[in-house]
Amino acid sequence: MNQAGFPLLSMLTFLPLVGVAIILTIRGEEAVVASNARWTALWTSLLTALLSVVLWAKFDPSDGGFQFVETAEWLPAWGITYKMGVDGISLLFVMLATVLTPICILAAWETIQSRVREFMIAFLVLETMMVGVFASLDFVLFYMFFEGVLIPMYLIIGIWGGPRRVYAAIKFFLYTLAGSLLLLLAVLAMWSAAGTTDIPTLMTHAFSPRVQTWLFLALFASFAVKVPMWPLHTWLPDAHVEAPTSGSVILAGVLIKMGAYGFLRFSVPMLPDASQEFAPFIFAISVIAVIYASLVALAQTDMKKLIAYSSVAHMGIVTIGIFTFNAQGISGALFQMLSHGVVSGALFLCVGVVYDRIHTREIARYGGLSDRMPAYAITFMLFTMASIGLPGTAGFAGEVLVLVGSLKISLWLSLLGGMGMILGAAYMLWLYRRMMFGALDKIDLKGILDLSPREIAIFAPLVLLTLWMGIYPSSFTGFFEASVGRMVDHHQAAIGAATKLAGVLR
Amino acid sequence: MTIIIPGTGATDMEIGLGHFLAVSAMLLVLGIFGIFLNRKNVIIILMGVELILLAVNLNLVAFSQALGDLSGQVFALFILTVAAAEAAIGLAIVVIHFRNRGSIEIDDVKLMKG
Amino acid sequence: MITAIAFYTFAAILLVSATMVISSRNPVHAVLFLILAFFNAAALFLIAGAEFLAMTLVIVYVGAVAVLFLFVVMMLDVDRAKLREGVQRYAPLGITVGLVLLIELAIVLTGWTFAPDMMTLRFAPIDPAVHNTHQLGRLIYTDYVYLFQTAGLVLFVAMIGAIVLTLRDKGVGVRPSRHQNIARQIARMPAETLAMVEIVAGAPTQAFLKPLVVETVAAEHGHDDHHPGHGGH
Amino acid sequence: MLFAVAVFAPLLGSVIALLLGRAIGDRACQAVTIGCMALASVCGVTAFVTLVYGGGSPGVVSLGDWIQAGSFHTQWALRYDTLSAVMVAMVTFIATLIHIYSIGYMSHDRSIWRFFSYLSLFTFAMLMLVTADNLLQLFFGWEGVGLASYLLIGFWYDRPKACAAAMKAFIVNRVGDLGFAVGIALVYATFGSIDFTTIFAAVPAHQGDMYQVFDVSWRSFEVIGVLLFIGAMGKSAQLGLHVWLPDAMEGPTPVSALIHAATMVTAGVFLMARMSPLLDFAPGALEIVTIVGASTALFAATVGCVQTDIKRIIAYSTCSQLGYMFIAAGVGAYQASMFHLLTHAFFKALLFLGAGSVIHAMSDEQDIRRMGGIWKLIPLTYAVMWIGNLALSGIPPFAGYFSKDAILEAAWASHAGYAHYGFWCGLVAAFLTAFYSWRLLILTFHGKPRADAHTMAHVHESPAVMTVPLILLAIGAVVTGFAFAEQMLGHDWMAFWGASIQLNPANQVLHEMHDVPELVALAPTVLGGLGIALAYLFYMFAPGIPAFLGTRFGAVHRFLLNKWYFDELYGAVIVRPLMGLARTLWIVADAQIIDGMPNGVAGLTADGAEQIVKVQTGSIAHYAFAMLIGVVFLVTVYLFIR
Repeated sequence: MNQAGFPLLSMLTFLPLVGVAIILTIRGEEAVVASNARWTALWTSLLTALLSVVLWAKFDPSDGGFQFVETAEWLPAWGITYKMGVDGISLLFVMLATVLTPICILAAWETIQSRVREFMIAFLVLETMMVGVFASLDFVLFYMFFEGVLIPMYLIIGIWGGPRRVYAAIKFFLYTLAGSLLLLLAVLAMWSAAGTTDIPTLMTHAFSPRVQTWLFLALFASFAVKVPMWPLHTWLPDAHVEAPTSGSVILAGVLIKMGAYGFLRFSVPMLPDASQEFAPFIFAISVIAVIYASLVALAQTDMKKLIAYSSVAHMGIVTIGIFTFNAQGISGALFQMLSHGVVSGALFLCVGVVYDRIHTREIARYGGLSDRMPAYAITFMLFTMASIGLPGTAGFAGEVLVLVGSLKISLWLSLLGGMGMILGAAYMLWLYRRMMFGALDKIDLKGILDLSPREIAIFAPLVLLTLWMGIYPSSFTGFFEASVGRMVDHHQAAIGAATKLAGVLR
Repeated sequence: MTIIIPGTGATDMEIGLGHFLAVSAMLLVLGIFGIFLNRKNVIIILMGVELILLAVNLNLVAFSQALGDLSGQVFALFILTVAAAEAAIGLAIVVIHFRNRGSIEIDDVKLMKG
Repeated sequence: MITAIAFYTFAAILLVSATMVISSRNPVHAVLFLILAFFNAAALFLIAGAEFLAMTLVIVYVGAVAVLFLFVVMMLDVDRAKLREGVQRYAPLGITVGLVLLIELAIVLTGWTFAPDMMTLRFAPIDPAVHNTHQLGRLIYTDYVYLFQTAGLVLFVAMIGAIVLTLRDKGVGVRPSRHQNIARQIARMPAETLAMVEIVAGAPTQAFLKPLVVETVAAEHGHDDHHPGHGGH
Repeated sequence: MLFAVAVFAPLLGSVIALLLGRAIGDRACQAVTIGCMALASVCGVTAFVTLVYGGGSPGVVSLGDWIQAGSFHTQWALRYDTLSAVMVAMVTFIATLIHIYSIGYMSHDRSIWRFFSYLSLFTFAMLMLVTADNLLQLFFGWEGVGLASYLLIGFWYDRPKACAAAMKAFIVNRVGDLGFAVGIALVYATFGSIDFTTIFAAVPAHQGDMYQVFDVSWRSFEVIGVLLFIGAMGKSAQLGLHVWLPDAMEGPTPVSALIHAATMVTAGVFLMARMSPLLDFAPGALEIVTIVGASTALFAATVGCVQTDIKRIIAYSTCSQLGYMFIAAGVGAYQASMFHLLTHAFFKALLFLGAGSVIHAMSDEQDIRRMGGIWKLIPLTYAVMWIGNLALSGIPPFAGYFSKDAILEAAWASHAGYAHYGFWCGLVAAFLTAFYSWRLLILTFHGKPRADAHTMAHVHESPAVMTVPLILLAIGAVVTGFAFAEQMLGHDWMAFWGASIQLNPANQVLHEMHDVPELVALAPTVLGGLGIALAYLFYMFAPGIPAFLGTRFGAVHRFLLNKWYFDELYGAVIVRPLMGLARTLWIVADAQIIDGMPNGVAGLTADGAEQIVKVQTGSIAHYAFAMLIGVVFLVTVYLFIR
């Protein structure tokens, strides 16, 4: 048994489904159903978050391996088991998912008025899937969760989204699915080569370099879409723009991290030679992503789209960090993902706040808000600065670590990747200026209200988290330090072995 | 009735597996004709389907006897069940179609047109 | 010899009546010929030694299915004049294909052999000592019991399906069929049903009872264009 | 510890004012922030005195872990040595005075709590910067200063120009910051650590390290030096990245004073001094530092001569003085650059606050062409402006004389060839500085009143909360020069600076500068005097000459007036093309090309499906027939092919 003494991860994964079951039994008037569904969803997600805190507290940061491992027979004839477990890399993503979900449910409290019950069900199912993705230690299990995420998210965008929701939802679905098909092929290929889909075993299995190349491309197709990397990114802005606020938050906060997590969990440790071989290619498109997406963000007139493109740029930094294969780069990438999860989620919530009041996302329709909404202005400023990567906020540590890691590869990678620092400041401040500064001369903005208590309750944990991650990031990096160290050592050893082998052959 | 393997000394007048199969083959073809030659009445099509299933049953029973294996009859029994269910549902559909459209002509049943 | 004569006779009648089924213009005739075909098929079953199946065929098909057909055909009152043009444009093509199929089947019939280990592959060998029905029953209720139950389920579903499909809910649209909603009955307040009306002397009589109208609450959030509004009940 | 109190008291004040500002009211906000600042300055000055005179020992105050990843490890820690103690004492002292001054200057503003909170935040960030024990914490303060300046420049956010200036300041600074950040990364790559102590100890061991850029191997130290200097250029507004500084005048005047005197722009110079143990081994980088610094000094002085906005003139003078400091750093006289930083802090704060007093008196008029004739009305302001300008122009015995002279002597004395470029530029700039200082003084205070009668009627001396800081600063502008000159630059500068400045043993510029020819030592003072005389001639006695020159050399005048067209150049070369590119990327590349492909495939599929769907006739007979053909086909396959 694991150190929790009970199947903690499985409970964590499937607890939201219990909430779903409860919500399904609710009957009665529509208003009553909606209210009960909201409360049930909130309590379920809070309970899950609480349980994840237990996980966090019992986790042993000094151990770089998998902890809380649970195994059950599933398809023994094919070497497929039901296996759950977390290491330092996945732990914090599990936390991110469980912490963001209650916040999203709170954010949807008043904005979602139709089919509340179904919305809450979709969200709880989504939580199960997200936690499952990060906690599964079997590739097939992972694949099921990875794909399962699509369904509730597709519904959330497609049913509760904006005017072009159907287009956005289908685009989101098709893009991801197309990549996933190749992922499935890769799973099968790995299974046939290694005879198992157990992730820790696969990590130590040495695939032949030729096979690695093909496997890498297949995995890349799936994860790059999810990240999303340039030029596969266009589904993201559409999905973000059309999704309801909570959907955007969870999409930016957790879903797109799954791609980068996939790189970290599968591509790099399982296919070290191919990763090394493709790293320059990844660097190239990541740098393009950073600069391209930042520039495009600069030209946006829609708030959500702007933040969506900023996500693309930030994820470009993440992919640079992952493929530097050194401790700083990978830690930086991980930290950047966590901080981006919090910060961009918070930024989407900020957009949601004014969208709920004025019902438009056109930046030009705003201006001078800080006059009427000082608390909102301060909150937004904090998250803007965190997005820019100001030291002392969440965004900084990740960015600087990636910068340090990438400098070991090349000065130009570091400089060009760092262009995001400048352009990021430009587009975020430009957004902030157009929304918050200037004279308040739009009539419908004159009576706009500042943050409500519910909104303050939403933002307070995010504000605290943002500052905490900025001032004391060690408390986060400490969790994945051992795992990252192990990963880097493993990678070096694998590369070393491959070059030695090549030397012998030559 | 004994097992008669073609070409192994079956007499002319003895009724063997081959006879049954011939009859069921013809029945099958007749059922098929029923389906697509009659284009006026859906009910006739249903009857054609019944004939086809009957042909299949005949085959199974014949084989069952020829091989001395009862499984064939068991399957025939199940096929009868399914055929009965199919007939019931099919007729129900015909009835409501007629009720809604006032016709059961096959050429009128084209709602599924792409 | 007797068997052969019987076989040929029944087979001939079967095929002829099958031909009549598909060719007769009057659907009633078609159904009657179908019944005839079933009878003859049952006879062939008997010749093949499947007594139980033969009886089932007669009971189920002749007794139930064919009668159902007859019932429907008569009930629907299909315009007979419309059933005339028998031959269609595709008939030649159809007949060609059918004949090809027949020829192919004939080829199959002449050229097949049993697998060499055929006798060992038998699942439930027929015991000549035991009666056919007895043997069949033993098999169905043991090895095939799940399938048998499933078959029952299929029939059950078919029954319900047929009923649901053809059930006519009278007055759809005019007055919804009234199901009891206990929660609503309990939650009903006097204010919803009773109105206090000032009685003015000399004024014309007014309606004292106001009908229970469950009004659709208009959506107050006009911005949600996907908002379907709160349903009635 | 006192030192930690000095650093964190402003943060406390800032947070209280920001979070509770509206609840507790403006008065309480002012009281809290100023109380905290006063406490900080008492602690800061005490810490400085204890260290330098009281025999205190330098050390590091460790506060906790910050970032950790593999071998990359940074801590929150305060470095307590002479360099940081001088800066802390100076910053807290001047910031306190500016806080007090702001009570009077900002008394009519709507959100006083916000202003004071930002001011304290600004100070805190600068204190974090100067007390940093590693480069990353320095970067924290660096960016914090950037944020606070952004907030303060854009304080009047309903003015579009202020917003634009704030954004410009932040983004231009960011360009430099990128260089700085990459420089930090390279320091880590070279030394395996970014702690100052570790780096400085390891400097000799890594002298020969090489780093590949453009397939050419460079000495790592040179690359680091250049990258760090790019950062310093941004923050200290050196030529190329100076464009934000004049625009930053959109902020309230106390902010300008704070930016120019105590916080922000001096950060770059401080960085040079802080990294002197490393930079001193990077002659190539120092050459760039000197050349850029000298060019900036000259450039800003020329532009300052023709500006008409009182604050902008002073702003350009800051730019120019920063150039001096970089010249000093470039020739290896880091002590001189720090000394000039210190004296400059006093007289520049004095000048800005004095200008603020003038603006306050003139009902928010900033154009010196619409001033004049007010010296009798505001005598105290007039007097302190005199002192400030004398100090700025390097007239003995005012503070500026000692520091500026030292810099020019060091430039002359240095062996490096490029140092003479620095010397000559500095000399010309000294002349121009004196000229534009008196141009400002004369146009502002003397001559006939050019403002309208209504304004003139309201001209009045500022209240005591504004004048007392002015007087204190004026005293500072007089005494800091001779009080510290010998200690900081004399032969036993080691006793003062301790281990905080460690030089290449080959660098003896501080000794050699005392042996320069008399003429060199006198030249700046003489030229300063000449500049003053010329200004009197032009603006007091023969006002026709400047107008004549302006029209005669119209092109030159316009060139200077438009600040050498830097803004226009950047607009045309960088900003507009980038915005155009951004729009093109979005509308063409993203929406049409990248999105066009999947949309095209989708369209193709839809069209194809529309054609194929015609196969579905809906006729049962057709389907049945298709099935039959399928059966026949299967049987055929089974019969003949198998």
